[in-house]
Amino acid sequence: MSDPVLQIENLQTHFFTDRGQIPAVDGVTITVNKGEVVGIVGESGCGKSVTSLSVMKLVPNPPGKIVGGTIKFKGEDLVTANEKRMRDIRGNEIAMIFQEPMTSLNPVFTIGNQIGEAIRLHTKASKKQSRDRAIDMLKKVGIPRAEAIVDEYPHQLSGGMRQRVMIAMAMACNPELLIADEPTTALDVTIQAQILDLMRQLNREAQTAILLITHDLGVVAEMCHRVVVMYAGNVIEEGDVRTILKKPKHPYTKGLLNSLPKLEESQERLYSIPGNVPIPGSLTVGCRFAPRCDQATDLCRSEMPQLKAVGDNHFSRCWLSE
Amino acid sequence: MTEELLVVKNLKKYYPITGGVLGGEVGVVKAVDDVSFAVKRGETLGLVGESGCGKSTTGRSLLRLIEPTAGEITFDGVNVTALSTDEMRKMRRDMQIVFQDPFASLNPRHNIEKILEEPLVVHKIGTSSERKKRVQEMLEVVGLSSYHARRYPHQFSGGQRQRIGIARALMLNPKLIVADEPVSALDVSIQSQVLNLMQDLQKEMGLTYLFIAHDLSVVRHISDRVGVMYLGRIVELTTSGQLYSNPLHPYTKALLSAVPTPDPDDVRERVILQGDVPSPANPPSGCTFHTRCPHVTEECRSTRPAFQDVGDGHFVACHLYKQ
Amino acid sequence: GCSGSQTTQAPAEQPKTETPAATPAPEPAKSGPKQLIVGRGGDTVGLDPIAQTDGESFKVTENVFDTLVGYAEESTEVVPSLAEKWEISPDGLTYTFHLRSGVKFHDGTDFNAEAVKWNFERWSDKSHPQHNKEGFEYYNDMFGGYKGDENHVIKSVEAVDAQTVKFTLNRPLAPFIQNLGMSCFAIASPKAVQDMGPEKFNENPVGTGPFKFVEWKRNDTITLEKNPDYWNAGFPKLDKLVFKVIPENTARLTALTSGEIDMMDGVNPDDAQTVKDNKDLQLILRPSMNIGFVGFNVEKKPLDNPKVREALAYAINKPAIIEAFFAGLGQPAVNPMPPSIWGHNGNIKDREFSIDKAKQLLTEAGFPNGFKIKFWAMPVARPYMPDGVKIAEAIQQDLKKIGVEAEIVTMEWATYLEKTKAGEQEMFMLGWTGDNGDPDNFLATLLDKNNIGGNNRTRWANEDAHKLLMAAQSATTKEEREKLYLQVQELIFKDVPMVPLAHSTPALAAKANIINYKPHPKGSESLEKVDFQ
Amino acid sequence: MALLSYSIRRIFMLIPVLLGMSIVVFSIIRAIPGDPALTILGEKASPKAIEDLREVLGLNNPWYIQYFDYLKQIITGDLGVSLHSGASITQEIGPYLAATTELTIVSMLFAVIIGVNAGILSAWKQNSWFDYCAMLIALIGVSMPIFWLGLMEQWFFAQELKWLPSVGRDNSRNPVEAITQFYILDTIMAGQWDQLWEVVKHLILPGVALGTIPMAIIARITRSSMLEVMRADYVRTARAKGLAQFWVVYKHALKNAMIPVLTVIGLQTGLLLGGAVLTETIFGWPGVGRYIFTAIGNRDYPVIQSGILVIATIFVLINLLVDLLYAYIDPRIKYR
Amino acid sequence: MAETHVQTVTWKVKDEEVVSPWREAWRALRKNKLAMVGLAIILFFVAVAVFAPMIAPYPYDEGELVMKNKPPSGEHWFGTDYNGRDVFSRVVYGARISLWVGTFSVIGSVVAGTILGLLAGFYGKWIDTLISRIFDIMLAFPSILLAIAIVAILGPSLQNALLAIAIINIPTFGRLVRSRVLSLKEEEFVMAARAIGMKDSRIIMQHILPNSLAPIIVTGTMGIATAIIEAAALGFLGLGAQPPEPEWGKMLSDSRQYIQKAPWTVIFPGLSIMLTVLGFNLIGDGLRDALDPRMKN
Ligand SMILES: Nc1ncnc2c1ncn2[C@@H]1O[C@H](COP(=O)(O)OP(=O)(O)OP(=O)(O)O)[C@@H](O)[C@H]1O
Ligand SMILES: Nc1ncnc2c1ncn2[C@@H]1O[C@H](COP(=O)(O)OP(=O)(O)OP(=O)(O)O)[C@@H](O)[C@H]1O
Ligand SMILES: [Mg+2]
Ligand SMILES: [Mg+2]
Repeated sequence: MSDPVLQIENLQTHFFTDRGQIPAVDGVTITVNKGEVVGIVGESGCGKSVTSLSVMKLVPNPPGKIVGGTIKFKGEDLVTANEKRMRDIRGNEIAMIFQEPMTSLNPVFTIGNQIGEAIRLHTKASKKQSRDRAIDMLKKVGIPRAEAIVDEYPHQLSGGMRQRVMIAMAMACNPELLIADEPTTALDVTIQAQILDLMRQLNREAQTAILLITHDLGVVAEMCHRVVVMYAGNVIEEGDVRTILKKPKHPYTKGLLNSLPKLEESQERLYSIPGNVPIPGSLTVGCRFAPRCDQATDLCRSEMPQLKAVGDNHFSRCWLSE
Repeated sequence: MTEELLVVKNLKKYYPITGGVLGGEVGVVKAVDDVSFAVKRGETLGLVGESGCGKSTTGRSLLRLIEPTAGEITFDGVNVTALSTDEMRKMRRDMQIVFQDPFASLNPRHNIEKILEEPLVVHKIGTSSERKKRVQEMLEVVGLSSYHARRYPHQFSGGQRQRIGIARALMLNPKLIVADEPVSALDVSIQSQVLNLMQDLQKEMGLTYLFIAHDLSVVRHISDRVGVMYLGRIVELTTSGQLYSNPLHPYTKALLSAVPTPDPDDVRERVILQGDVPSPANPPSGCTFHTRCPHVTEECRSTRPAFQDVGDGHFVACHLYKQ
Repeated sequence: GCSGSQTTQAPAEQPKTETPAATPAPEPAKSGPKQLIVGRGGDTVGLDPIAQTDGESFKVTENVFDTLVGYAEESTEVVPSLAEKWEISPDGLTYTFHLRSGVKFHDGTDFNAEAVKWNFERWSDKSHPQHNKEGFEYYNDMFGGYKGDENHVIKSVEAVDAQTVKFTLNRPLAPFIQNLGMSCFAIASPKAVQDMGPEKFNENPVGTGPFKFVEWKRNDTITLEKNPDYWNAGFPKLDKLVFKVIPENTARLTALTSGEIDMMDGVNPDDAQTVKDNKDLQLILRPSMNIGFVGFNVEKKPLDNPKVREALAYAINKPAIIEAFFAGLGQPAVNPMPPSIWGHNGNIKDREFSIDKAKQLLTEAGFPNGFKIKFWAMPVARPYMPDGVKIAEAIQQDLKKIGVEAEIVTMEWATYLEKTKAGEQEMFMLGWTGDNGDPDNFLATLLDKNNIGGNNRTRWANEDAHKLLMAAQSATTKEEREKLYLQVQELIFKDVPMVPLAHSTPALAAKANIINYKPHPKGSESLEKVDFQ
Repeated sequence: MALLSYSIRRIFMLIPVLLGMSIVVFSIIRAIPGDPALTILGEKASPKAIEDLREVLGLNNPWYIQYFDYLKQIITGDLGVSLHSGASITQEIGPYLAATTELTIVSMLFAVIIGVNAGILSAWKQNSWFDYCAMLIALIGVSMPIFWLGLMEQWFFAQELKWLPSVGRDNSRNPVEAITQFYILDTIMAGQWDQLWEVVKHLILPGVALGTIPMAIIARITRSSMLEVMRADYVRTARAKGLAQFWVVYKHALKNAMIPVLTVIGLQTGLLLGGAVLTETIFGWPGVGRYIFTAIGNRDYPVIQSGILVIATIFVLINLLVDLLYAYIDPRIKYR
Repeated sequence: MAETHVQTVTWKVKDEEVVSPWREAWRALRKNKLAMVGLAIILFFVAVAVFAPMIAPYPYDEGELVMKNKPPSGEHWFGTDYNGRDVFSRVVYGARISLWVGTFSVIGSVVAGTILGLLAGFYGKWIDTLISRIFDIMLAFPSILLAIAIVAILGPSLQNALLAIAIINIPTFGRLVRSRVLSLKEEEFVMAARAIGMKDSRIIMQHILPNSLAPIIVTGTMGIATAIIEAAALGFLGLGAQPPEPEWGKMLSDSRQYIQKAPWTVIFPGLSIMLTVLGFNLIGDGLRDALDPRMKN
């Protein structure tokens, strides 16, 4: 593993609510290397967003709190970094874009103002300079009429355009790491294709490492070098794209892949994983996937397996993959 | 009995846009603009398209949950558009709808029993105990347990709620079910459960589906035939096999190529469309796709292409395939 | 002041200055203009005296205007004012006034016989260009209507020469001179009225009085300044006179205590002691010329039965009420007119408060268990009734003891007056402040059958009383009249159309260093003599 | 442009409301029992005189003629003549309106400055002791009967402690030369600093009494609106940019949170204008609320009618202003 | 890759019991301490009102004038008023009036507002325009002024004050219901009800009304608080309750002239108004948090 930008180790982020302590992220370990695109996949509620927010230290507190683990950004532990240092890092060294382009931009400020703000925060740019840079960025992310758009308000743009603006804003300070939390989920496929294309291009040109969060295995296949599969707050499998999508070890990953309808061939019936995604917090002993796993043994039900190497750069959290 | 359960001819739905100094009508949103298709008994017709292209409007117009602006809808030989409100209410026994949002489509203040019993009560079917019994049966049918009957919607997961939605639609033994994106809000592992359930039910009960979705692979999986919508119009309609192997309309092609597949070895050639879907309030002239089409010609800009059969029931609306 | 038609909140009426030998003033008259700020409860309605009927207006106009004749300090005895002397013809039909010479209006025009003539013509002639479209109420009342009306008293007003005016009457009117002293019959500058028109004049008065009008901030202050050319040499003493509205009695007292104002009327009876105890203040009592009463609408059952009325009279604990609500600043009333006026029947002894007597009478009248009745209570404080509703509540408590359930009814004041006049009420509260010190002004006004539908709200139509009252009106000698009035009062006491409650003594308070303030029984007075020690 | 068209549309929309208001006011007057002519002429008037005056006042016409006459009159800016004082209401109402407006503005400034900031701080430091205290105070504030608060203030600060004057607008010993009728302005313009101080002292008690309820309401709504906005995605975006919390709160969140707050401010300002009756009665404030209330007592119909209409019109205009302000703050609105 | 230690927090899954939304709300409410304080205050005043004859040591409308304005003592806990009546007894009976006026005026406004709001929201078109305009016009008048005008028409009395307050608050509820109806009409479950062939009337009764109830209850509770203050204000201006009814606002205004000499006659009625109103506001706040999940955090 060469030149890691981000090393998350055994991260535990819990929510302290009326209903008790909810371990939304419960021992997650992820590494992102320079220039690499790492995907996190998993179903709704498995802790993807909380992991990414933890990196930015933006988990709403209360009720959320990082209760354990370390997050090393270029060797510096962010968990113990103070707020001032975090403000320097946010938007400058690590940038983030979110799932909902419709609501992620402030409706009452112009596009130029919002991008310019990010620039001014981290550089000594004047108002004029930051505006010019904002226009450059808009052009770079492929927005037509950039000079006019800077002075418009978010509601005047379509969803795809807004996501481009978000990307422009994120990339404005040349971050080393871009965290993209389901950047295309809310978009139509044709627009999704445009955005993914744009991100790929940025990754290639600026060597920006990307932590891409998604629940769409197709997007993973198209974008990522490495994939982390999460289930109920844990990493359950990790490896490079090809391995995970072609030769998954964990029954959950396998099930997930099998349950997808295929575009190119018609299937009579889809495979389906029985049961439901567990309610976060309603954790039992043993493997968290055991209740839905058709190969579960007594061991699975009584003891939590560890994430173990099952091949070259391939890790799985399953008793059966030993 | 005709082969076609549902025939839609030249369906239009325009929403007025108000505004201006006096707040009057200043234009229309052409949500559905001259759509025609037919659904055969027992088949599943899929409708795909990007957000805002008029899929839901079409689906809801069929049941006259939205009054269509123009067009004729014939269901089981009856011209639905000509029915009075009261006749229409009775008609709805045979045509039902399942909604996209499993959280919004169940009244949070009613328990499951009440929700499922309601269609029977409305149509005065059975005695109270018969109705209760039917509720229990139907719960089993959709894979829930009868002890769930007394619980409230918020006590269920999304997938379970969607099953309840389906159960409600089935209570009256309808002939047609319009499924408006029934799996879009669900997680992948749950999505396959619901899709399987719907297929099973279709087989058992001989249902006919109009299945609306924006996910091409889902539509393709469940449908016998698929219609592709763009900006209020159907641009291509054919069997699902044909659609993938031989897409004709440039939009369909682009759509297919844009769908990411979980296969790292997939080396399809990507057609990345430029720009956004235009606003239905101000649709482009001629072929509405001409602003994004890679094969655009002068004709596309001026004349609307006819929606025609190019062989074997493969319909397409594109000037490239003129006969 | 009549019993109503205006809503002025503050008490204001009669004389007796209980001036404690003023302790050294905290604020000795500063060298500089002498300014007196008078706090009061309500704002002036208008400043054209003839168009007004309310005390708050007259309090100001009396300082700006003069009348032909005036009243002596603290009494209603007629004294010269703009007219130095006058003669009455033996038949009582011709009055000749000799006017003071050298008097000028504030606008510099001369006061003379023409001016007097002009004023009377304006008032009496409905077609006069400066006659108000609503008419002049007091003129109409006092002089039998307007020119051309059947009962109109004044036949003509002639300017004999510059300083002599002759009034010729259609018929004798005993209180003619007395009436001319009323604040409303003040002489205004004809030129000013003509120039401004009645509406504007109503806000910018020009008279001959001790003070000149300066400014009026509605609902807040009216400012007057010294008239240096005032005919009464040496007066006024003050340079500036400000009337300030502070509606709430307690708040007004606070303002006085804190030095914001120098003088105020409407001291709550309860606060009188507080004022007395404050060495910086003095309590001043206005001589009483009023009556507050509980009336019975004798047309309504069961009040048509004199026994019932008498029973109710027995049941009302007058002394306790006076003690509690007049705090010593009022005397129990026996008759509908105050003892300070001639003709008052002092021989009548009041009924003692007695529940037993009341019950017995009720039983005799056929109501052993009492009855239910509506009791209309005045919604506003008037000089003769500091707090109508509270007193009504006290009476309500009294009546409960004899089984009479009184339901208190209130409504806003104007409606109250209108409806009581129309006779809608059963039992009610009201009062009267004398206008001119004549018994007729009380007895006939309140209880003569001719005034039913007017101020006789008890609707008591007693023929005997009517005859006596009419006789008294046309009798010529005071002795004769007095005899008749004494009889009327006996009749009234026997038949109980009303229970006279109290003659209240309105209390005023002032800074201890204020001298020569003599409150007048009629409720308003000129402040020309007032000065700081 | 959009803003202009939006403004014009909003102004157009006022017309039916204003017409409706004039109808309501017109009918209220006619529904109040009693004959205006009788009120004018007083108790001793003859029936003939009353009939004459009814004719003069047009009271014998059918109601719709009367209404159109009335409408014509108010459209030309003529509010009629007070029956009580005989003065033109258009002129007479000016000083009252100014007095009320000055009091309202002062109270609102007090309410807005304290309320908004307390709300923001509460939301920012949610669940801190500051939050709890501020919100408890605000809750007590909204539960406070204004007339009781006024009385208590007057009793305590004016009567017992004698710190502040309890009635009126200025010190009558040193009265303000009214030019604009706004005493603060007048004294400043005249350079009368001692008078200004007096005016301010007179404003404190009624201002606080009147401002307390709006302050509490504003604080509460600001807090809840801020809390909602602070959960919004764009606030997270702003933080993800590395913006300091202070700016996140005061720039990104506040401008969005202001929209419901503005509504409340507008609404409350209007309510203060009309609801000042109680405060004005207690503090002897020569304002328009008391003007109308006294007029009801006097059955001075034209004053009641015009007074209510003027207040309601101002109220409507304030709300219009608030709507336009929204459009200014929130670019989305004008496109609706 | 470092060995991951997994901490397992076990959270007991709540048993499969049936939790109706109302039960859920009640549970949330019960946990809200302030709301419970509010509830306690209201229950206290309700108890006082119901058992007034047993609690009050003296009749509220009888006193001895000699006992005028006596300070609080063992005999008269809150002292006596200007008529020598026991202030405590009057305050106790006053609870009846305030609660009665508050509750019934709000019930009146809610019923009228709901009917109008439903008509406007469900049928739209000119009915909506008409009703909405009427609401706009009513709301254009500051409420207290409108109430004063209405009482001026009807004549001052407690009943008329109640009516006036009910009338002025109709638009508040009408608009609320209308906006609820408008948004519920677009909800998928209403759409679903139409899809199974349900009649409008039944949709209103089964779906629209029950789902509008929560905000109506919240606003209604707060509305009671406002109505109590409004009634007291009218009483204060002499336009509400008539003597000797011991209405709190009226007691205040009747006694204000004695504020320096007998402050207790002003303090206690005022405090009672404030406490009652506070109680309703507290519970209203709590209900909003419990019933309106959007406000939860
Ligand atoms: N503010 C919060 N309070 C309490 N629990 C929270 C909060 N935010 C997140 N959680 C819990 O953490 C779990 C993980 O949430 P997270 O948002 O990371 O899921 P996700 O994987 O991003 O899902 P999605 O695909 O829906 O975005 C959630 O199921 C939720 O229960
Ligand atoms: N009530 C309405 N009034 C005005 N325009 C409407 C209304 N409902 C829908 N539209 C417009 O009609 C168009 C088609 O809407 P529709 O909901 O049918 O799209 P859809 O294909 O179902 O989209 P989605 O995938 O987002 O559900 C959209 O542009 C939408 O904005
Ligand atoms: Mg997420
Ligand atoms: Mg849709």
